[in-house]
Amino acid sequence: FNEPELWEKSREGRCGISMPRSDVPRTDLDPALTGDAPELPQLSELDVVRHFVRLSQWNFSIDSGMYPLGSCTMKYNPKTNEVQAARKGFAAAHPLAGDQFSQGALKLMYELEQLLGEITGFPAVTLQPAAGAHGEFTGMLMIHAWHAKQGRQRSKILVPDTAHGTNPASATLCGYKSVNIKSGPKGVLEPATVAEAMDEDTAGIMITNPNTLGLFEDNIKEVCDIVHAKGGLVYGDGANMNAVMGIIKPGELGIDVLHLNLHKTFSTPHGGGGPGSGPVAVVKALIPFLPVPRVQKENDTYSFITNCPDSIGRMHTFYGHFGIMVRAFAYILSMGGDGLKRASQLAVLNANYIKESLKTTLDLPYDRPCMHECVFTDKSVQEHHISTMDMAKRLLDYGFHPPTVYFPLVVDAAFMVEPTETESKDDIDQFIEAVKAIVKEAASNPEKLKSAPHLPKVTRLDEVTAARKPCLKG
Amino acid sequence: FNEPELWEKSREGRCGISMPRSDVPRTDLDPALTGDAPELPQLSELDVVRHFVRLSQWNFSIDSGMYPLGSCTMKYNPKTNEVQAARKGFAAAHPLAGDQFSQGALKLMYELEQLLGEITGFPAVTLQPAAGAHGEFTGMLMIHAWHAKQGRQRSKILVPDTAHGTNPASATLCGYKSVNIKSGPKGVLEPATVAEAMDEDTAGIMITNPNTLGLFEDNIKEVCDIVHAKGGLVYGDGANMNAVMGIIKPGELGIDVLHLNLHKTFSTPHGGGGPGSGPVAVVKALIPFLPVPRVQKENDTYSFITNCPDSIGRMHTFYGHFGIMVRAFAYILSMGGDGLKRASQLAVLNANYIKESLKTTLDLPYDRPCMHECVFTDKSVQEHHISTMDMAKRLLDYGFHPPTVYFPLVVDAAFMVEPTETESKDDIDQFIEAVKAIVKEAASNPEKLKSAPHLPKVTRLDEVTAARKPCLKG
Amino acid sequence: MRYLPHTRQDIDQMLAVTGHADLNQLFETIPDSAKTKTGLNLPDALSEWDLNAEMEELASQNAACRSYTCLMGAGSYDHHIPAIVPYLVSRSEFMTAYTPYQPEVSQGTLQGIYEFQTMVTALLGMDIATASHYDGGTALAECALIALRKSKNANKIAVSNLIHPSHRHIMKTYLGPSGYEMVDIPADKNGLTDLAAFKSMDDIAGVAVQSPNFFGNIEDLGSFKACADEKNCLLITSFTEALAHGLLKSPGHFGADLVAGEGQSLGMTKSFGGPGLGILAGAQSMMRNLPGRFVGKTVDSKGRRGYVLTLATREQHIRREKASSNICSNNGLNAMTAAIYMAAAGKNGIREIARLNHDKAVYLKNMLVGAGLQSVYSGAFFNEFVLKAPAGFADKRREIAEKYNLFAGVPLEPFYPDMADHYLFCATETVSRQAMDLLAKEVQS
Amino acid sequence: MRYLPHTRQDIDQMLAVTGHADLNQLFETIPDSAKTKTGLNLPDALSEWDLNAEMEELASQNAACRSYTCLMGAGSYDHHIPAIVPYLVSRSEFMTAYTPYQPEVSQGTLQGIYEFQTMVTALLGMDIATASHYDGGTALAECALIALRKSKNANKIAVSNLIHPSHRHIMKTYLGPSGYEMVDIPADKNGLTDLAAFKSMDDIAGVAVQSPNFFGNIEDLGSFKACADEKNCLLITSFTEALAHGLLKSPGHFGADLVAGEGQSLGMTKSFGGPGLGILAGAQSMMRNLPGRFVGKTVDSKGRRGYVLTLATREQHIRREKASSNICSNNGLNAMTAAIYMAAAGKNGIREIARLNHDKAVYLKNMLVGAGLQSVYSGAFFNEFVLKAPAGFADKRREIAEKYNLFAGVPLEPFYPDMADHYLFCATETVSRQAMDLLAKEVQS
Repeated sequence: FNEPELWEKSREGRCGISMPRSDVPRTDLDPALTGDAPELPQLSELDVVRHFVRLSQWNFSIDSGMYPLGSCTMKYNPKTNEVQAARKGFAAAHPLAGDQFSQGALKLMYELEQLLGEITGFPAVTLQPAAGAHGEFTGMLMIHAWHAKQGRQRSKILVPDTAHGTNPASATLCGYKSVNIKSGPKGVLEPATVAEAMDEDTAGIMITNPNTLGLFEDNIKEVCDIVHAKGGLVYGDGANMNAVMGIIKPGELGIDVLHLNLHKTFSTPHGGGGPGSGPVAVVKALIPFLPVPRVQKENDTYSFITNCPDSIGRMHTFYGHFGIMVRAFAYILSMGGDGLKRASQLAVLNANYIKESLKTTLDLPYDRPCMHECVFTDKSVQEHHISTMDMAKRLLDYGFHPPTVYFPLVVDAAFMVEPTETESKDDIDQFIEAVKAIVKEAASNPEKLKSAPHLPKVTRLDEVTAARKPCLKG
Repeated sequence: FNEPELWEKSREGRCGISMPRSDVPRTDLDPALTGDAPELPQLSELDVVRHFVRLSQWNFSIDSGMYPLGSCTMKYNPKTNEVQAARKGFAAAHPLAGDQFSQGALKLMYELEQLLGEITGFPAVTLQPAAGAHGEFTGMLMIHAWHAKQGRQRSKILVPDTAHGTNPASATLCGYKSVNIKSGPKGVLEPATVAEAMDEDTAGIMITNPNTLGLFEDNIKEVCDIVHAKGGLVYGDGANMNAVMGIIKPGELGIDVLHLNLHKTFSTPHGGGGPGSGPVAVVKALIPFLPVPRVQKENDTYSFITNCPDSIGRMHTFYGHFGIMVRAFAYILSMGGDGLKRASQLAVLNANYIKESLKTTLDLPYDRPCMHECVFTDKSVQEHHISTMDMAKRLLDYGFHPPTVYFPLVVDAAFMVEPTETESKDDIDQFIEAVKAIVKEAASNPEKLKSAPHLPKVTRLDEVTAARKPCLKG
Repeated sequence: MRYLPHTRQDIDQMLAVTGHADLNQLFETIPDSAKTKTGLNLPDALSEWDLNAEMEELASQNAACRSYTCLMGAGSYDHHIPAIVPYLVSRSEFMTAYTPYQPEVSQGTLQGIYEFQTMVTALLGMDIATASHYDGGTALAECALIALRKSKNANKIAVSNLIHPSHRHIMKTYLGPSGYEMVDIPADKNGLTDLAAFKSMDDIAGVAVQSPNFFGNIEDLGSFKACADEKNCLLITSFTEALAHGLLKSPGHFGADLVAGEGQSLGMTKSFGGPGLGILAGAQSMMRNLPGRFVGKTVDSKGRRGYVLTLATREQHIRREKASSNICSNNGLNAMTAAIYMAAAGKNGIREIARLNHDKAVYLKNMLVGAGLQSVYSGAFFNEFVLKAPAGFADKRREIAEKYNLFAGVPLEPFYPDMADHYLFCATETVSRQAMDLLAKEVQS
Repeated sequence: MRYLPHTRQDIDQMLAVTGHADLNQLFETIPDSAKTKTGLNLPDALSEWDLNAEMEELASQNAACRSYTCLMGAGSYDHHIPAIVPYLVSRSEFMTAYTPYQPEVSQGTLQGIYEFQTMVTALLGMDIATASHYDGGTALAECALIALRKSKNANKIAVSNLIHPSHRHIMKTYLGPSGYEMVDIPADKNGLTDLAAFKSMDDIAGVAVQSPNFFGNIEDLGSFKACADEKNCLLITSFTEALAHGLLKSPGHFGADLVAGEGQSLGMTKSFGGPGLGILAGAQSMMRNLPGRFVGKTVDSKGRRGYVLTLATREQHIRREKASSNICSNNGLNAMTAAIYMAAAGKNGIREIARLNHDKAVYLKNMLVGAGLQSVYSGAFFNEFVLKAPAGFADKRREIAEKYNLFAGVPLEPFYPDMADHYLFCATETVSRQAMDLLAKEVQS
């Protein structure tokens, strides 16, 4: 059933909220300052409830099925985390109530910084960035400020071809020109390539490890040494941290700055596109450059400090996405160190199991043991004129969200699967069977794939017209 | 998509809950007393979440669409009521904590009794019955006890042909034989019919007013007088109270006992079949017979009293469905007297609007101004061999829950519509259009109706085999 | 008012169709003499915000509004409830659905209740279970009626005096007008139902025994079954603490014919005593005698698996005065709650929680006896037990409650007048050793 | 662990397929030298119940854990949130969905965000709005970058000193490495942005003004627009209190080119400052310059209405280093929250709430001035205003907070060092007259 847009249901005079009783005199503003009331739709409370309940029913979500989105780590979002974030003492806290009246929030932030520092192997963390890309920007600003402090700014930054698009975009915001670094034939960086590109006008390198092919950058230490030798810094994109918790610590490998995604590795919900949270961890030398305010502990009392002359400044109006921090904190406490390590182990087991189970069905460009995700292509079905996109859309008919497609760019028509550790063998087996069935259909009934999906509320949408003649409001 | 039954997903060794840390020594029970662990399914937390989220998606509900179920009053269930019931002070309260530590709960119960007394026009109310039928049984037990106290028990009870099936069933539980009373040609009771049946071996009469044809029993006062004159009592079924709040008070009309359904008139959710709550209001003479414990107020302190020698006894292990009382209390406070009266007016307006709009489309056996619901039949489509059931099932394809069908029994193949006041004119217009379209289809494409529904997850189910060879567990 | 969608214009247009001048005229069929003259004298409508304030004020007058230690059971138990349980059960599609009479659009409720029935049979070792009842007491009263109706000639039911006193009271109330008789089986000195007393009874349609009984003691159901068989009467067992079945042999193991009990422990809040969950299970032979709803598995017209309400021919809306019970609305949403809880706990989880309850209760009993309270019964118990306190303990108990918000047991005297100074204690998995040690210290001081 | 579904048997079967001996061997491609030797030195895993206790303990150390009176705004506002808002937005299908890149199975999120965009344009009187940003400050910083990039030659942005200090700080941080310059426009004696000072500036790509400004005063945006037009620079307006637009003329009315602001007031909790909602709107001409996501309406292959993410060619995942912004995750769920709130409030509701905020703030100001605090500015304000207090008020303010859990304004000195003893007060619809009277009495005493 279609649900009309809100204003199609609007009728003059309805209101869906309860108006507080006024206990003070009415005082009108100067009419020259006041405009007409904004033309918001007018609905009863039940209208609003039904509208959004119906909308929700058209969404796929983790709670309705498996989301094998490579590089997105769509793991289960525990419900208890929501209970914690909703506690009145957290949810109703005003950010300017003052340290004395905010000790619980400050302590939570301080402790979360410590926990993330331990997990990543860095001595300090800022929780302020509001998302992963925001964390990247924060990290790059610190690298930029560090070089400035050394007395000589640099102009370039190395970015491997497997990087997320946010990496070069973040570098650009800091005025750095991205220099593309090709991965080697094994799908990982080769020290020689990096050595060739690295010079004293290059600020550093941005590395995702495990990389977006799901492979561990096994030359990471050499690469870091090369960059450091030329006075550069190493930025680590921690988007794929879910593969290696308790196995490696980026801070021990020569990485100088690392961002994490609490909404990936640490189980906070993605919310249909956010809010996320992108804490940044740094080595000792970069601590003075962290954004303000920072949280400090003295004699079991916590406070904000802003007196940091080398700080890059401020990245958020207050302290970042505190509500997301609460959820991640609850998750880490629920898992403990052993639990986090086991999560990584099982995430990697799930991905390898899929890789092995599908490598004779789909083309696997890099047949090496993978980490938490594996990347296939559409080569094996191209003869039937079937593309990765067709397979992805057909998966919807089998009840699965498609994997990440056409990324990473270094692989043609990539089909990038990250199951995460919260999917059971049974559900993964069903996914494998679905992919196999689809590849069979590619030969036997290619039209069925090209016109897929058939079951969702709508079929493929006309995205070209949407972009050419944008209709952005009703 | 089908969701397997829980045990089909079970795997040995999984557990979906968190085990409390033990801080005391393990002490085994005598092995002779302990059995094997019950064979419950073994699932992860995500398995459980997905299973029940998917199940829920196959349900129709008020929050997804209109529920014009006659006699069921499926009005909007306000979300704030849920917030109130979930308050720790209510939800965590132990029933035996003692009056001193339960003043909030006691006060709420006391005040809710007062509010319901005012709405119905009775001096006393018990909140103990757990559902409407349970309230009927409670009321009939009181009538039974009253007659016993008068020194002479009676054996029969008058029940109009429009009554809910629970009425005769409740009477039977008290040992009364139901005597069926036919309604008159106008669809309401005629005093003469009652006078003829009423005698001194008859305990009284059970009246639903407005009755299940949606008509007001306009001879109610005469009927009560007749019954009282012969020493009988009048039981009022308040299931249809939503039509007349602020318009009539049953206690002023001669009714002696009345039950209410908090899950109908007072907006508490139906929950897929309960829990409900069925308070019973009584006239002064019946107060001594109310079940124990009762709530008493003295000097602004509330307490339970049990010292009531004439009481029928106890109907619930504790005090009834307190959580449902909280919701109803919140609803009444949110509406106020004017709001409740307006709710009744609009409920009646909605029903009359449907009646007038559809009376040329469907057969309307009693064309009189109705109250909150109206009853049609399938006479106008019988020529196409289409039944009320076919129309009901076809409505599902139009996104509406069917009305109540084949009840009341006094009308052949009844199609009984109660829109309630929380449905807007727009939604009602859509319902009317859907019924009209279906009646057209009855002529143009009767097969489409007979095989309906087509859109839900399953088509018509084989209820005959289900009953003949019952499979009640997996 | 935000719940009422009618605009002025809507009302005018609709009145034009119905042919009424105004809203009052809609009620023209009601004689003026019947209309109320007094109006509704109710408090003014509250906004959502004023309602929140008023309700929180009321809630705050219950001790439960803040963290507390609950060492009381007696039919209402303090257990941990996983966050997923209220989250899932409060989904609109479960909460605001009607009774699943239209199975095509109610498969969610129906499959869930079918799974509930199945898990209840696993928990109790019985053949079949209904879709729920109001509470343990009313379910038990229905069992008594079943036994009495099924019996060819006996018209008495033997009821253990150690069944929850409220449950016995409900049975008495339900049986009141029926002419059937309830005979008490007294307790023996071990706090168990006196089997010998039962043996001496005649003309019995059924015998009802609770295990663990109201004093927390575990009854010897096997002996009652043997004795009931001799008398050709039905064995009805009952329970108030569903989690006990995670550890104890099931009633089905002992051959119970009917089982009634309270399922509140399976994921429901105490909520001042209700709504809880009436559980009703039986042997296969009882199928057509059990009251209330059943969900059954079947197929649709295309052969796909589906679920329906079934065996409705027993029910009041079909049978009317010939129905065996008048139950209509049951506690369906709470059955769904229990289904979610049982699915989450699973076989091993429920076992482990049950063991933990027992461990805590043993610890508490040892501590309190060490602190000077007197053990009354020496037999096996699950998570409740009776202790005798010195005179004057009532005051101390109240002081402890006021000072620590710790509720030390339920006094038994109101239920058993000859048991002054006896208290029924309960310890569940929620109680910390620290709290129990604190109580012991306070008791001793 | 209940989040990890793998049984021992699952693991063995899967390892057999992958050809690894055990879980550790899965990491064979990682050089031993890279593996950590220290393990994870973290606290032991907590059960759900211990977690609840620990988190409640932390939450209870914030004053907000109990009922309090919040007379603070300054970018975070205490407003009533209808129960339906958290109820709806916490539905699994909204909360646990990914970014709607697969539109066929994301129509719920997409239509909701499309409606959000539409309602934002209605609220602000602008042509288009994005699908959300992190917060008001980062959205404003993006606006500054847009203006600077669009400008052919100017490389300075003029920023009112009465924009939220944190927002100005963020702008400064964002512009840091860019070589662009930020020029402050000072405040005049009326607590408004000094138009004359702006008039004298040259080489300006855009001018940013907040209204109501940080002191609560309503700016004359029309004059800034006229002046900006003369300089051929863009007018950027910002806000921290979205509800002000229920009452005031919209930025669109004054011809703003870009509008950035904080939407927390539209149904979100304060949550210690985040996550809130960055709102970003613009004139049609800005469409291809705005950063982040847009939802657009289109049709599917069968001609049915549907919604998609569109104009992605501006975004980082397509444009990489040429993207105008690096934003990826935004605050989508909070945009949905705002959509639900705005739909529920509607045209008349938002107007009335806005008026009530103004009424309460006027009352509070009158009471506090009557109690001896000093009015600093005399112009129109919405729900915030500045008062000067006698020296020593800081102590009294803290005592009132400790005694009544009442927070009387935000001290301005940390933000404006020359404004010692100045406080920014806020009153919203949540504050009762009683609380305001109490504060006045305490201030006077």
